[in-house]
Order: sequence, then structure tokens, then C-alpha cells
Amino acid sequence: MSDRTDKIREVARKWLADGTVEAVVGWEQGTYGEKCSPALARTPEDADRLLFNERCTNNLMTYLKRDPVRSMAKVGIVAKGCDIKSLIGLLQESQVEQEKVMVLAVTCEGVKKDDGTVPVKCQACDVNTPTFFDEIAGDKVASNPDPEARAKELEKLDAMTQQERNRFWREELDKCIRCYACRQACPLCICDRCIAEKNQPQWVETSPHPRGNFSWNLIRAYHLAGRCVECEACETACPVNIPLMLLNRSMARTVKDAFDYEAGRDPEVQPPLRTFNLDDDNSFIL
Amino acid sequence: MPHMTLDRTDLPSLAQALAGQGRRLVLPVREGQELFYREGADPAQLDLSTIPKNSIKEFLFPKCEKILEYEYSGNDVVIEDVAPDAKPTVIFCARPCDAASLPVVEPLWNWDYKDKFFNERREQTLLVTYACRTAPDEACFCASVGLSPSADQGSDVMLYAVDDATVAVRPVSPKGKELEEVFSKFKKGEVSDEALEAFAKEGDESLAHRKPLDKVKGWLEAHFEDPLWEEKAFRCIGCGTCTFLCPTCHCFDIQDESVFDGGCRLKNWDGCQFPLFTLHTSGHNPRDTQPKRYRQRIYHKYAIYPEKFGKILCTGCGRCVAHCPVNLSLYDVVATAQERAEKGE
Amino acid sequence: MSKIGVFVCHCGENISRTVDCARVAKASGQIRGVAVAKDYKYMCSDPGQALIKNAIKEHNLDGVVVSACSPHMHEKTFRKAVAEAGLNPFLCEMANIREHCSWVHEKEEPTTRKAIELVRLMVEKVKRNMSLEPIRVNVTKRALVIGGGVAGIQAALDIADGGHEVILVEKDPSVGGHMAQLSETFPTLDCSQCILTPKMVDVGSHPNIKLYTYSEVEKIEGFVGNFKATIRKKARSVDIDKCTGCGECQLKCPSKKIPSEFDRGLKNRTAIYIPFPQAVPARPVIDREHCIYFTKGKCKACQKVCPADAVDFEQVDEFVEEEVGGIVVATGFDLYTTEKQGPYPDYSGYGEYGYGEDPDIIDGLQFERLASASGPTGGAIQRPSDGKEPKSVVFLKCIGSRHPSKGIEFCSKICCMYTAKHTMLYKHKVHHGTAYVFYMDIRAPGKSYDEFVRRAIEEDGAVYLRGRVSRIYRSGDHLIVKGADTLSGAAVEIEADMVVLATAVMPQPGIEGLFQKLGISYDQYKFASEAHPKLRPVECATAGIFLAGACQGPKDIPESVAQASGAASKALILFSRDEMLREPVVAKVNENTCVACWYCVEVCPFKAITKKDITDRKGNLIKRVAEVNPSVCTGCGTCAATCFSNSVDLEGFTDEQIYSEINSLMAVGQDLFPELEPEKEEGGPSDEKAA
Amino acid sequence: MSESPQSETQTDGAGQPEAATSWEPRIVAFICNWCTYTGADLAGTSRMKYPPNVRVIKIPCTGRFDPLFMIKAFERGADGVLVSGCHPGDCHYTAGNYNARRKYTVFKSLLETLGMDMDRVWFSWISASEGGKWVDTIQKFTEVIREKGPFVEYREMIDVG
Repeated sequence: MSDRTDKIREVARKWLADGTVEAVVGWEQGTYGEKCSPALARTPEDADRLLFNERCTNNLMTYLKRDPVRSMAKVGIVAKGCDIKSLIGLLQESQVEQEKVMVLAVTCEGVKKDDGTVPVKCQACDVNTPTFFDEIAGDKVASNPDPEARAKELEKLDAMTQQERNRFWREELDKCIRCYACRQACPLCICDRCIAEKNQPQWVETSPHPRGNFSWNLIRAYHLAGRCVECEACETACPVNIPLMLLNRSMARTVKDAFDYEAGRDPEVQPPLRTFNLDDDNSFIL
Repeated sequence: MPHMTLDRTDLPSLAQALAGQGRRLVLPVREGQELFYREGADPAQLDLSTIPKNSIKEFLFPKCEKILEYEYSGNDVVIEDVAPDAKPTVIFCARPCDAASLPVVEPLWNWDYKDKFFNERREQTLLVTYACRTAPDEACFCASVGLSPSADQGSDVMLYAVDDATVAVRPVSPKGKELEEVFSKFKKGEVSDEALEAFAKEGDESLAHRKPLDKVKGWLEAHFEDPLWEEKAFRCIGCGTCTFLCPTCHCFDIQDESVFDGGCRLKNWDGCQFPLFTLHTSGHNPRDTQPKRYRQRIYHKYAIYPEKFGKILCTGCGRCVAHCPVNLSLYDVVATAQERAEKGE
Repeated sequence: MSKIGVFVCHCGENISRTVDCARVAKASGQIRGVAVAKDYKYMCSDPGQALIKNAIKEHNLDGVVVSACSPHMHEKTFRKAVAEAGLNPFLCEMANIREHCSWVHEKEEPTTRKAIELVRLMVEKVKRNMSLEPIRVNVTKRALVIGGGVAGIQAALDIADGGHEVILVEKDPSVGGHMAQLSETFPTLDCSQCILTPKMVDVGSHPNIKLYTYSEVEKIEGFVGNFKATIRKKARSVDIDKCTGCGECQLKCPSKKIPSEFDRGLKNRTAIYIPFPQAVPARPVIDREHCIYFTKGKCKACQKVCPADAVDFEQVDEFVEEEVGGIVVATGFDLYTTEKQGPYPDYSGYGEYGYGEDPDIIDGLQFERLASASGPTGGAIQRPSDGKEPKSVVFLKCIGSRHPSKGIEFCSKICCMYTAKHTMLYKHKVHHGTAYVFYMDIRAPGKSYDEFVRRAIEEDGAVYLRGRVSRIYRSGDHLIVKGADTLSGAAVEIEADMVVLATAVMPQPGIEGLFQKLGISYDQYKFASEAHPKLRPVECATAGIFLAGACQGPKDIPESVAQASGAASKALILFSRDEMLREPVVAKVNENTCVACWYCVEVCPFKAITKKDITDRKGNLIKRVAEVNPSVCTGCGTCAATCFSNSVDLEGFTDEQIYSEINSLMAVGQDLFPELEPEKEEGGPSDEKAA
Repeated sequence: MSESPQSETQTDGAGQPEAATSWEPRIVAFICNWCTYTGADLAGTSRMKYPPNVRVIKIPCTGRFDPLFMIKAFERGADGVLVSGCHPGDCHYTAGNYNARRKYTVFKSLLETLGMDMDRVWFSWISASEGGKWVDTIQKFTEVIREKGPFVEYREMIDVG
């Protein structure tokens, strides 16, 4: 790990010293438990704060769509393979100009959540060694994805009857307090004005009552269809522990089955809701 | 004065007995890796291992509450008041920092307008608090805001786990004293006042590394424009988790929800971390950046509210520290302010 | 508060037979914002319309709901009436209580209730309607025709004869297209050159036609009425103004072994060449790929011999811009080849038939050249390998076409006819020869077409065998064609001297590049798509672009010419006015909330949405947003429904309107019919009834 | 159809028996202007009969259909929602229905995941000449909804708050 940290600092220092970038977004040691925290290095000296370890869970791509990073002429960003998938999404949707971002990729064996468990995305990871970057820190890490990891998560849901699923989600979604932490953490929730904040007309009721929560969580997931790269930032941020990834993964499965598309793979390919095929599934339409 | 003790194993039955008097029962239970205060949970599942993720706020100030109904009649609108849904409630084994939030926010709900919804619920709520012997979480900093892990502010009854098997009971408020009878059914023995003193001592010791925050207000008042805000809050993603988990944050939004011929008005939780919170109809937003919004939260808690109501709007529960998805610690920020004030910066 | 008028029509008894119209009017009068509600026997009659007009004036209405028949029936009528009363026509909507209610339901309470709900739904919509003005678009009355085959020629001549300037762009050195290659045409067997050449000459000399041969469309900008085309004039290396077309250069050119495109490789040409004698313009071009000067740096024989000093080796590609109002796409077809390295990499074809390997296996166009009096053999049928007259010729139909496993499912349509023609041309020239035809079906629906095929079989004795050929291989002097006659069930083996493959009609290879520049859609085979397969077969979905000929799909000459005239008349309609009026039902973008994800740009079927930069006064980019061109937008609303932040909305079907319609479906406590409860007071607006 | 849809309704816990006896299926149909709307017009001009339980909201094209519409319709008491437009290849705007079909696929799957009763969500292509298909669709849909009773699962959500 430390050689990766060294390399990150070295590259960041160089980029900052020679003016390649205005700042480098990375991780630094946090102050609560073993947590790491997003950091913004603006000077070569700042670069020495940056590090990488298995608690660098945050997907920093979310900062590319925010100030102050958004308005910088050029910025460096430290990224794991999974984070780069979000960047690809942002590139596909023209939210980031490639020439304004320098990617300092880092190889990764997987991260650990606050509770010490390994996220599903790491179990299923096939991008331990990123392929899309300007510089890379760390030796090549072989990917050994568990092909069942993502499906396993959905098994419980798949086994339920419609009524059971309905009840399950009623209970889970009743917890929602409409803080929109899921949206805020998501690197691909790109709207400046979320549909939930549009009040003329108010399609999505902002009240945290069952129907408002249902429509919000439904629309959030729908708007991420074919876009969600399963970085799990939403679920991690949710203060009331709603299993949002169940929705996202189920959506990703549909998109894969119906349109043979996986998000975050190729910046040149059209996201599935931006295009269509003449022979798309028609079987469910009378 | 001696205090009645009961068996720790009797706590679920005690909870049941308190609820049995027509009260809804709220108590902390485990869900996955974390604890939550839940209404209607099985008392047998009572879990006191640490501080719950949510605060007790939602049981006095629900996240969504109907405050009036209206119906169009011709060209007029007929408004109907809605009575508060204030069921008698017992919050069993609340943490002291949660209980202490009530006296902090009470002046707010009774300032220029007496909020019957909060007040009636407060009236109907019995707070049975479980004292922390030592700070249960690394994030705790109640001692820094004038409380302690065993503070009794806001509580009706205090419970002290004097050892692994025994819990001492100390009524605090008149409402608490009236419950003597219920508690006495479970009485197993008595302990002296000294047995409880260990709580104050050990509690303070466990937070000895935390700073007092008495100089923060003064520093804030002089440093509205300070690089600190940009520096610390760069990482804030505006998720609002801090405000929603906070026992003292109390901002709300008013929403009218209409169908064809009428509708209702709802009071919903809101938070200062959202751009929409201050967005004007004109499109102008006085707090247009996240650092400004973050600063607002600190100011409100440590300068504006104390100025107006004489109390820090924070009980040091540490939830905003522990659950911030980007590890932006409120304590770190105010401690920095305190440090700078101490250094005269 | 809105002041809406509701006008409930009885439609004689068509509505009132099952719907209580008086009650509908009464209930409508109680809807908030309704200032007046009346019912009347025939709302569309003159007195009915007068009633609406008077009410608009009397009550100063700001919206009208006519509760009557389908808007497809009378929306225009009522909008016009409303406009005559001084109200914007788009403030009038119809609640369809006839087709969707009175005619389809029994006379009972729920039917009247439904009618009331339909009115209420529309009232809620109309409250949010906005005054809209038709969109005016200036029209440049010039046309661009792309492709100089018979379709392009016809379209260009028709438009030019209609009095408008035409820019005709042809990628080859001469106009004429494939039709110029044909010998005779079915079903009349008249000479193709004879009927085409005069048209080619007309095109070359028409005062309204500006001809760019050896040129290609580089770029298209703009939209209907206002296109700007950039045309690349490829360097011809000959100044066509100086050149007299004497042909001396061709005679002196030392590079003589280049397969002629026009003769489909059956004859050679020189590096400087006029593609065929009747070419328009009859001016040579230097094929720089094969010219000795251009490849080796020495020669210039042509320049030395040219009496007009027209050869110019220094010429470079030139770009010209032309402003046009409408575009006719007539890029035609090419034949699917069964060579190993054909122009269609997606379709790997018929290695088993040996086309391109065995010289005596040729395609339909090659046969045309063999049969043509101006062709390489002067019209004598001689097989390419040794020039012998073939005693038996096997014609194979559906090569590529109707062969899903080869990647092509469509029927090429013209092969049945031209194969029949080929057998006849062959028999007329080789009287004792035998023509065999392997076919799947004979498709000859057209004026005098079936008769033509019958003649080939019955009078000229072509042997038609229903079945596919499995293999062709050479055996000495002959080609052995192995196939099956599925009618007799017998295996067939024919000793042939020559085989002619009726290969599939395909779009020009790579033509999708042009279609993309034009912003028009195309199908999986890269045939251009029409706006509607039945009702708008000549127009593209993109306004102002029309289709002619085989670029849209396989077509024969009469069809291509008919469609070309159709496309020309569409262009002439466009040019008949100085400005076009378009429905104002168009999308609009909220620039404040647009985040430039370009989903709308991508889903728009009409390329009506573009990317716009918003800059400050100094020209610094502030943000980029989507922008709808109302001249192009047709109002489908796909963009609006796709935008995640609902930053795109559709006039006439705005989010607010649709929301209000849905919202009208529910009342507090599900009580949707307060007016039906007698104990409730009847406050509010008046509920008048007309006589 | 079941013998006694209303008693079934009551056992579903639809609330007061009074509401149950007066309950009628409420179907909201979002239909395109060019095909299905015209098809429904044809049903009218042909004097075909179908139950009066459907409320049509006209949109120019299924491409305009935003899943938010469906959710709002359920929030406003719909027991079933139909979305109908031109058959593939027939879209007046060439591609609106193809884009819509992708949205349906995704949204439908999400609703399934969330445990929505998918018998209450119908999609169809009904052309301008298919008046009969419109009638059949509405008849069948109304029957299905009548058998199922009010959309209790959703109404529970509406009633709270």
C-alpha cells in the first residue's frame, strides 16, 4: 500500500509543481476510526497528505461535478478502477471534458466498509488494475471477480412473491427521510436541479410519506438505469440504511439482459436510454 | 439518598410495563451493524451496546406531519385544522445526549409561536434515559458542550448500569417520580449515591481528550469570512445526513399537496445543507456554495442559537462525525475554531 | 383565476342520447375557473360557433373547452372560431365525449360521469394552455439534388422546369448513373441510352441547373428552407471550360489497362478518360491513382497533346458553398458483389459460385454491358474468358436477396424482370442458345410485367427452374451448375458457357456517411428511411429532405422516375411560399436547469436539438445548453420525456398541462362528483344554459 | 370474472364497505394522438361498446410518455394504467415509440422489483385501424382490475400523510 501512496504523492507533487493541474483530488487520513476522507491538494506540499489504503472508499468522481473542482481549468484525480467507471459515465454524458482531467489511477485489491466487510463491488471487481488513466500507482493486481457476487445480492428479492416484495420495499422505503444523501453521493446524479426539486409541477412529492418515498426512490433508480456503475456510494451514504443497491443492481441486470449494455465500460458507446434498436424486446407489449 | 435497583434482565419487562399504560414504546434495537430507536420494536430485542444511529427527534418532531387540510368551495378555500397526533409515548433507554436535546430545542418551538405539535408530543413523552458510563463511541463529545455521558437534562428517569447485572433507577422529573410504582414492581435492591458518582468521573475521563468549546462562539463571530470554511467544507457533498441524524437540528419545510379540489399542508424535515433550502424564487441563492451552507450549520449551532436562546444547539452526540460519508467532522471544525481562539488567531 | 368557457355539444342526439348534456354543462359550470358553461344541439353549426364567440366576448374568456366530438374531427373548426373571436386558437381544446364516450357506452349514470370527468380534465389542461403563434420559416427557393442517375436527373429537371434553381451533385465524372449502363429496358425493350441521353443533355444545358460532376457533398448545415451545403469539387485535372472534349488525350495516354467502371471491368480505359461517349459533361478526368505522371512523376503525354491546354496537373479539390431550401437524395444503388473482397464487408457472400474468380461468371450489369450496342463487344454476346458465343447461359436469381443466412432478407425487386429481359436479349442474339433461370419465385407485378416474363418463357423459350444452385465449378470449357429443381424434385446439373448472377440491389457502399451528414435515418442495410412507409414515402423524417430512387430501396426505372417527380413536387410545394408556417407545438429548453448531457440531442428523431454555448459579454463560455430549432422540431416530445431534470418541455403538452390532467382525476376523499350531492351549496360561477 | 368482485374487494381490506360497494375500476390511459387515439375514435364511429372506466390523456406520441405520468396517475387513485401508441415502424415521428419502448422495459422491471402489481400496468400498440383492439384492451383491462379490486397497495400509500 505504501508504495502506492508514495507514487500518488510523487505524481501529484509533480503535476502540482509543473502546473499540469490546479489541484489533485485524492484521499487523506480521516479523523474518525480508520476512515479516509476526500482531500484537495492545491500545492506540492499538500500532496504529501494524500494516501491510499483499503479504507479509501469514497468515489471521488462526485467532486468533478461540484465546485470548486468543476470550475478548475484542469484537475488531477486519484481513482480506483471502479471510480473510473463513473468517470466514463461522466464523459459519455459530456459532464466532464477529458482534457480537463488527469487520472491518477491506483491499483486496488478491494476496499473495506466501515463495518469491516468487503463491498459486493469489490467481490465482483474486474478492474483491480485500471486501464484508463494518465498515470498509475501500484503494481498490477490480477482480477478474480466472483461472477455470482452481484446476483447473490438479488437472490433474496427474486425469491419473494410480488406481495412480499411490495411489503419489503414498503418497510424499507418508509425509512426514507428524503435527505437525498443517495443523490448527493452519486457521481452520476448530474442534474443541477433534481426532478424531486421541480415544483411546477411537483411530479415527485418531496414529503417523506410512503407515496413520496416510493416515487422518489423509483425515479432515482430509473434515472440511473444504464448509467449506474454500482459504486455503492448511495447506499453507503444513506443514513437510514435503505438497501439501494438492490434497486440499482436489479436495474443493471435488466439493462444487461435487455440491451446487452454495462455502464462505465466504454466512453464511445451510447447509454441505453439514449438510443434504441428496432428489434428491442416487444414481448410485453400487447 | 439510596436508589432503587433492578436486574438488567428485567429491562425488557420494565419497558413493557411502561408501555402497558397505553403508551407507544420506543427503544433501541439492532438492525444489521447498527442500532436504531424504533417504535413498536420487541422489548426483548433491546440493545444497549452503543449509541443508536438515529436520534429520538423523529418521535417528537416527525419527518412528515400534516398540519392542516383545505378544500376549495367555489372560489373560496375552507381550511380545517388537524389535531396533533400526540400519542402517549415512552422512549426507553434513550441516550443522555438525545434526552438533553429536548431542553435545547424547547425554546425554539416556543419562541414567537408555540408549536402545539411539538409541545403536545413533548407533554405526552416520557423519557427513560440510559446513562453512558463512558463515551460509547469515538465520535462522542458531549462533555465539550457542557453535558456528560450521564447527563440527566431532559430526562424523566435515569437508568444507570452500575454493573453487568444491575441497573439503578433515579427519577429526575416529577413525571418520572410518578412512575415510582411501576419501577418498584421490579425492585431488587438499592445502591447509594456514591455508586452513581463513578459515572460522572469515568464519563468525564473518557472524554478528557475532547476540548471545551466555550470560545467557539467568540471566534465564529469574528471569522465569518475565513479560509477555514472553504478548506474544511470542500469535501462536503451536501447530503444532509448530519442535519437529519442530529437530535437538535429542527429545520422544516412546508409543502402543500393538492388534488383536484383541495389538499393538505405538510411539515417535513429540511436541512440547511441543501441549496434549495435558501433558493429564492428569483433564482438568487444567498448560500450558493456548499462551504457557505456548511458554515451556516456551524454558526447556527455555535453562535446564532446560543445568542438567541443561550444554549449551544448541539449535545455532542457525535452522529454527524460518525456518519458523515466523507468524514467531515463537526468536532474537528469547532475544535479548530476553539484552538485558534485560544491562540488568539 | 381563469375564465374558461365550457361548451357542451349534443351533436344532435349523437351525444345526448347517452350523455346528459345539460348535467355535464351544469357540473362543468361548478369547476373552479369556469366562467360559463353551456350546452347546445350543434356546437359546430354557425349558431353554435356564434354562441362560443359571443361567450368569449361577453365573459372575456381566456380559455375554451368544446366538449363534443374528437379533436381530429373539429379541433380546427373550433380553433378557427375562437381565433375569430380574438382568442389565441391554442387556448381552445376539445373534450372528446362522442367517439370516446357517448358512442361507446350505454345510457347510464357512469357515462355522464365520464363525460363530466373528461370535461374537467380538459378544463384543467386549458387553464395551463399558453397562447402560441405559428412558427415562420424563411425559404430559400433553391434545391440540392444529390445523385445524377435517372432519379436525380428527373427530380432536377422537374424542379428546374418549375422555375427554381437546382444544384445537381454527381460523384462520378458524368451524370447518367446505372441506367446509362443498361442495354434495353423492360418491359418494352427500348434502348436505355436512347431514352436517357436526351435527359442527360437537358440537365447539362438547363439554365436553372448548376451541375457539379465529379463532386461530393462535404457538409450540410441548417434546416428546412435554410440549408447550407458545402460541395467538394474533386480535382479533375482538366479545366472543363477550356476542354473541347476532342478526345486526343485519351488516345495518347500510355496507361491503357485500367478496368472501366462503366463497362464493369469488361473493357479497359485509359488514365485520362471520358467514362462513356455520351457522358455529360463530355469532358475527361484524370484518374490520379493510375496516371503515370501522378504515380511516377513523369509523362504528361496528355498535356502535350491537348490542343486547348486544358490539362492541369496542379488542380486541387475545390469547395463551394450553396444555399438551398430543400434537398433531394437520389444516390441510387450498387450491386452486391459476390467477390471475396466486395465493397460490403458486413456481407460475406457466395464464394461457392466463384464470382470474381471465374471470368465467365458475371453479374447483371456486366450482362447489360455485353448486350449493349455501345458495350465492349458492340452488343455481341460473347463470354469474357475467350470471346466465344455461349451456347447455354444460366441465370441465377436472388443472389444475396431473400437469403437471411447471408444477411439480406429483402427482395431486390427488379431481378425477376431484368433476368427475363436478359434471357430475351440473349435469345434474340443467340438464337440456338439455351437460357436457364434458377428462381425462387417470379415476382412480376407491374404494368405489362407478367406478360413480359411469360413471353420470355413461352415465346423465347427460357427454361425456368425453381430452386437454388448449390455449386458452380469449372470443368474444362464449361461451367457445371449443380442445383435442384424443387418442382420436379430432381437434382439438376447444367453445362453452361456462362453464368449470370442477379445479385442483390444494395445502397451505395458507405452511403451512410452522407446520410449522417444530412441527419436522415436509414435502415439496417443503409437504405434511407422515409418519414412514413405508407403516407409519406417521398419525404424523410427530417423536414425539407426528400428521397428519390433506389437509395430508399430497390426500384425499377418507372418507380424511380415517379418518385423523383414526387420528390420534385414536394420541393416545389416547399418553394411555393416565401415562408413556411409550422405548428407551434415544439419543445423548449429551460437553460437554467439544462446540464448539457445531450440525451435530448441524441433521441431527437429530427436532429432538431443542437448544442448551444452561453457566453458572457466577453465571450467566455459560461455553460453549454441544448437548444431546440423550432423550424425543425415536430413536437413528438421524446426529448421532454427523456430529460432527467425535465429541463425540456413541449408546448401544447407541457408537464404542467399533463400533470393537471392527471391531478383532475382525484378529489379530496375520492369524492369526484360534489355537484351530484344535493345538500352541497351551488356557489361560484354561473351555470347558464343556452336555449 | 369472479362471481362477486365486490366481496373480494372487501376482503382485500379496501376500507369501508361503503367505499367498496361504490367502487368502480379507474383506468388511466396515456395514448398517442396519431394511432391509439384515432383507433379509439374509430371504435366510437363504429359504435363498438366498452366499459366507461377509462380516462384518456392524450399525448402527441408515446415518446412523450414519462414514467412520472404513470406514478402520478397511481398517486391520484388509478387502479390501472395503460400506455398505448403506434406499432413499431408506424410512429408518426419515426422513432418516438422505439424510445418509449426502452423506457417501458426499464421502468417495468423497476416496478416489478419494487413489488408493484404488474397486472395493473399495461402497454399496447394500437393503430388507427384497430378500433376493435382498443375495445378489447379496455374491456379486458377493466375486467382484470374489477377482479383484483381497488389498488389497495397503492391507496394505502396515498392515504398516509
